[in-house]
Amino acid sequence: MAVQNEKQTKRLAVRLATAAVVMFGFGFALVPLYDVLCDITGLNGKNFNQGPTQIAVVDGSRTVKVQFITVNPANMPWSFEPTERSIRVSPGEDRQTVFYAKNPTSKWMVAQAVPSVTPSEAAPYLHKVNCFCFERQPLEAGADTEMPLLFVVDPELPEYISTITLSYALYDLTSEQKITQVKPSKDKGRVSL
Amino acid sequence: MTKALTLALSLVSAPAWADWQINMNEGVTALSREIFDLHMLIFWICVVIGVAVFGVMFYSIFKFRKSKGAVSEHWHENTTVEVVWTVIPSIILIAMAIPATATLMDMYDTSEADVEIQVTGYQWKWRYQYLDEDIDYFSNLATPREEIANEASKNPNYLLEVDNPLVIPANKKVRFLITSNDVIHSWWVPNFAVKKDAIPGFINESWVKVEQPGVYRGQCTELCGKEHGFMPVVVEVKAEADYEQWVADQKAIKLAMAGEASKEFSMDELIAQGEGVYKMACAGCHQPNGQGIPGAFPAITGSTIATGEMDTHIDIIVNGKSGTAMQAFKEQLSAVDIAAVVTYQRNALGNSVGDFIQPSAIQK
Amino acid sequence: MATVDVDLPHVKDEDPHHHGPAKGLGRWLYTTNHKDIGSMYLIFSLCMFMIGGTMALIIRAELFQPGLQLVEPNFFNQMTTMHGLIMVFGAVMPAFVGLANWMIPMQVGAPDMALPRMNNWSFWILPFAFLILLSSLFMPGGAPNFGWTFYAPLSTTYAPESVTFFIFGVHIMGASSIMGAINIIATILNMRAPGMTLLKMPLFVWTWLITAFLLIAVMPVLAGVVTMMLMDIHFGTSFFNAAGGGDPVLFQHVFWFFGHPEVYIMILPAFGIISEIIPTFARKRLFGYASMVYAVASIALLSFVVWAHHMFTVGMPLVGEVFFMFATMLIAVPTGVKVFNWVATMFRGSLTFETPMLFALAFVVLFTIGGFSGLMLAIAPADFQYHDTYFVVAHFHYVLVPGAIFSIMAATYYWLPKWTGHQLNETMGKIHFWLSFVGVNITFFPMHFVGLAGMPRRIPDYALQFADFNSMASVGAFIFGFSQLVFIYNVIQNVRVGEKATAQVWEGAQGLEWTLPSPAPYHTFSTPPEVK
Amino acid sequence: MIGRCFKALASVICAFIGVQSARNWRYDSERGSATVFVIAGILMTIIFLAGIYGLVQVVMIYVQYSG
Repeated sequence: MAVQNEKQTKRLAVRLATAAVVMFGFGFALVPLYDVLCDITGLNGKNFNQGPTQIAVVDGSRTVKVQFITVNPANMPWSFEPTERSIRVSPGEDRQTVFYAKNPTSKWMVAQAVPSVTPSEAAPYLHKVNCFCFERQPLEAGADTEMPLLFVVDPELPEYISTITLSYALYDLTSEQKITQVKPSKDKGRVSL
Repeated sequence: MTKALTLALSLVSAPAWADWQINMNEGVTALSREIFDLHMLIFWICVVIGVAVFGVMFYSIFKFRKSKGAVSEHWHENTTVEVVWTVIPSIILIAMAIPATATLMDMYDTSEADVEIQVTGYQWKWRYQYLDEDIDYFSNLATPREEIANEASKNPNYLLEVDNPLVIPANKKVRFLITSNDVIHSWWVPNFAVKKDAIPGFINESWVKVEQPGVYRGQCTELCGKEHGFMPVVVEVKAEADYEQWVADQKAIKLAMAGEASKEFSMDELIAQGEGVYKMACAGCHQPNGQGIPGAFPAITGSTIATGEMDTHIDIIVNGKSGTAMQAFKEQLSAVDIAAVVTYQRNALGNSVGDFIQPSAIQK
Repeated sequence: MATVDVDLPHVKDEDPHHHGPAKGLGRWLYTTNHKDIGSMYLIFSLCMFMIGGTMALIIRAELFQPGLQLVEPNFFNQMTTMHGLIMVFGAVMPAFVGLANWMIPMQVGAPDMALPRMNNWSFWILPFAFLILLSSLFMPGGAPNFGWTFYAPLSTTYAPESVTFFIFGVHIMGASSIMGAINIIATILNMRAPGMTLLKMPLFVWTWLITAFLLIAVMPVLAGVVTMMLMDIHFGTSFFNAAGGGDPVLFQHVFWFFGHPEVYIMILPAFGIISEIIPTFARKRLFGYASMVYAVASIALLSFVVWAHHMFTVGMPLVGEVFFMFATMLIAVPTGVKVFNWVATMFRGSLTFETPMLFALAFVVLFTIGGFSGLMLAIAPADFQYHDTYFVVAHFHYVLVPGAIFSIMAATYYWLPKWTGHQLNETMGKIHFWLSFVGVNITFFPMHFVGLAGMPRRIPDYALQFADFNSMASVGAFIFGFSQLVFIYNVIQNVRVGEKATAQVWEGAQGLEWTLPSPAPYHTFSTPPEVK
Repeated sequence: MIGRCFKALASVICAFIGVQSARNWRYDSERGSATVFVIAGILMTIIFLAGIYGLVQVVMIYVQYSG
């Protein structure tokens, strides 16, 4: 094989190998890319708009039914229900509701609530001003508590959406908790990777 | 070769369950009929294109054979022909996409539902919670294990029958909120053309409006583990009045159950009822004989929990054990069932501890 | 395929003092010869095809009658998972790489692959990758049982311990494919004989060049997704675990971003093979050679934008669902239209029907049926009734078994005389073809019916109304399975003693490889041929 | 230079349809350097995606109002 060919082949091989490594990185870059996509389209009912909002105007012309449902995944023994099944809200108005949770077991536990909204097109318009799903919620053995949720529905919510369902899945993180730290982490509702 | 073929065909036609449905279910809702029409439309388009393509192909196979003296020509390019046979299918497909989009938009319109039901997928059963009423129950496979193990003949609804079917009113828009407790499942009723994945930690929605009362059967359609093929979906559509009656009955049953929990039971009654509960809820993993599967599911016979402290025995059944396949049966079994199955496990399957527990002593 | 009139100085044999292959096991272990490595890939692929096929027969035997007769559900899930993995990564892809190793150097006039030592290494890690994967069958908790698409959380939090072996196996397979792809691109772009311009390259070389770029772009993403799984299972991250802020649907998006280009990786080389065989036996040049190359390039590029049609029922927003439906339907056109090119090649040709041509014709007919069911699946609302049923199983088996597998069989019957210098037995070839053709259709056509009737995928037992077509499919599976033994016997018997093959072998064959004597000497084109 | 880029774009569009004449192809393979075609390919893909997104919006609005 002519020498000139060999050098050319080496250069091409190295370039292709780096392309493979770049694509491996791209595979991992899909994770944050996916979150950005979710934030814009509300894909899978995830929403990240948390914290105080400056929505002042209240659109009194229509009301939206906001429904609350709860799920206890994977052997989560706590009893966990919304105190109000559903409430009618006019967009732009700050509303508060409360979720009841009880730890019936005989040991200290900590849990993390994971929110999800349907229809997914409504997810970007549901602003959670303050939510118990922002932090992990510890409960002593046999104790129970009332967990607040303060939210506002954005007036720009599309007309055809008349019902928004907000579901919470309460996950048991007791086993992981001992590894990291006892005090609940102050992150924004997401356990960072 | 022909001998093998005749043998194969005779084997095939032997069993008497000849049911040769070859096409999609047209279904009982406006949407499922729309989907069926789309299916047949794209099917006929494909058949027409297929007949054209294979026609030319078989024609050239028979006409231009070397053995019949055909001599090949030398043209090998004609872009205009190629453009034509590319643009025509594209136009057909675009035309096809418009009605498809319309149907899809109808399928996504879940506004103004009359009844709202939360469907939660569990590893290997479905849970139905009626959001407006206080009705919440599990729907387990009701086909007896003997039929599955070929020890008994199979009934017509083999593997498509459950103990508590989902009951919905006819001519009413029913909205389903679909999620999962553990792994991804998928809730499908072919006659409704409703199929939605149940994803843990997230909520999906779908809806149906059935005109014709009746019983409609479906299955879980996303691989979810060992018993994926054994968690069917059965929906009973009742006329408006019957549905109201059913809701009232459910409420009455709930009251009676609460009352029953305070009743006193004899040990034999508990063991008898416990055996039924064990077969339905525990035998799947701990096996009917209580030996379990080494390395996967612990045995009940001689188990330190089942023969040890009564409270720990109750606690593991009520609250399950997180991180393992042992589920929390608190919401799945009534207090009476739990007391019965605890007594059964302690005094049968090779254990004979001799003590038993009353339903009233079980706090959920 | 561009006509190639070659002015080859009549060199009796390669320079006589040249050393032939080493003797004994060392020849195969240390070989850097593209012919030996090609043969090893093909033999490895045949073994994997047999192992994967046996698993398929276990699945079909269980599904012969309603009720659990043979295996318990957990083992059944292991069989479906391993059948998928072994057939995709162990039988189809190595077979195509083996054909590429054998034919590309000879078709472009190169003495060997560009990076011979890497070529050896990329083969020899494959058997170990599959040893790792198959050994998980004997581990506590059993082999992976979460389907070849290994969706989270079934494959992460609820998986048997052997999932880690599955992850390392996939890593190694991915590395082997990437190295193979680098090698093929370097060979095609840098080592063509003078005069062999891109214009004159055979279509098998073109489709493999484009497939290699697809492999380099997509296999690392698969490695990424499996690494994320590894971190979720062992290092406490939460990529796909909703509890820690992850999302199981993220897994499906990243997997199918790899998955859809992967199914094109498995069919583009088959397009190349069929575009070599049909012109030979129709004695007419391929119709629209340039369109074929451009279409294959655009299919590869557009295969990156349609992945979510595998996820129509996962609960995507409406806009996303309609977008992916439109994109899928549009890119189905350049793929489907290529079938017209093959039919136009046959039109007014002069056809003969030796075994390779029979397999190629069966490919065109049956692959098109698979393509049509694919078009039906693209209609999103209808997909709510098809998704994850046996209709989908019928679709991808029609494009993979009469698609990829038949094209590999056709390529073997077509090029084996050039490799071994001996013709395969023609009647045995025809028996193998007709048995396989009948077996494939009896097995997979009824699956369309039970799928439409409502039978879900990956279930070890089914309701009574699906019984008859399932027993028919199981009978067909055993016919198809055992007819492959005819093929193996034909190859073993005729590799050394078959009828002597001439250099030209097939009357209508064109291309550099047919200018070489049969069997092709150990080192070919040491001095590059002059291609006009 | 502009002519060459335009020619590259034109042949990429032909590629998307899957049709190309040998004459243009010979022209492309002699003059066009690979990178021009890769860029043209990616550019065309983005335009293709935007085109479909536009088509989706149009069809959805049309369907919504036609009832």
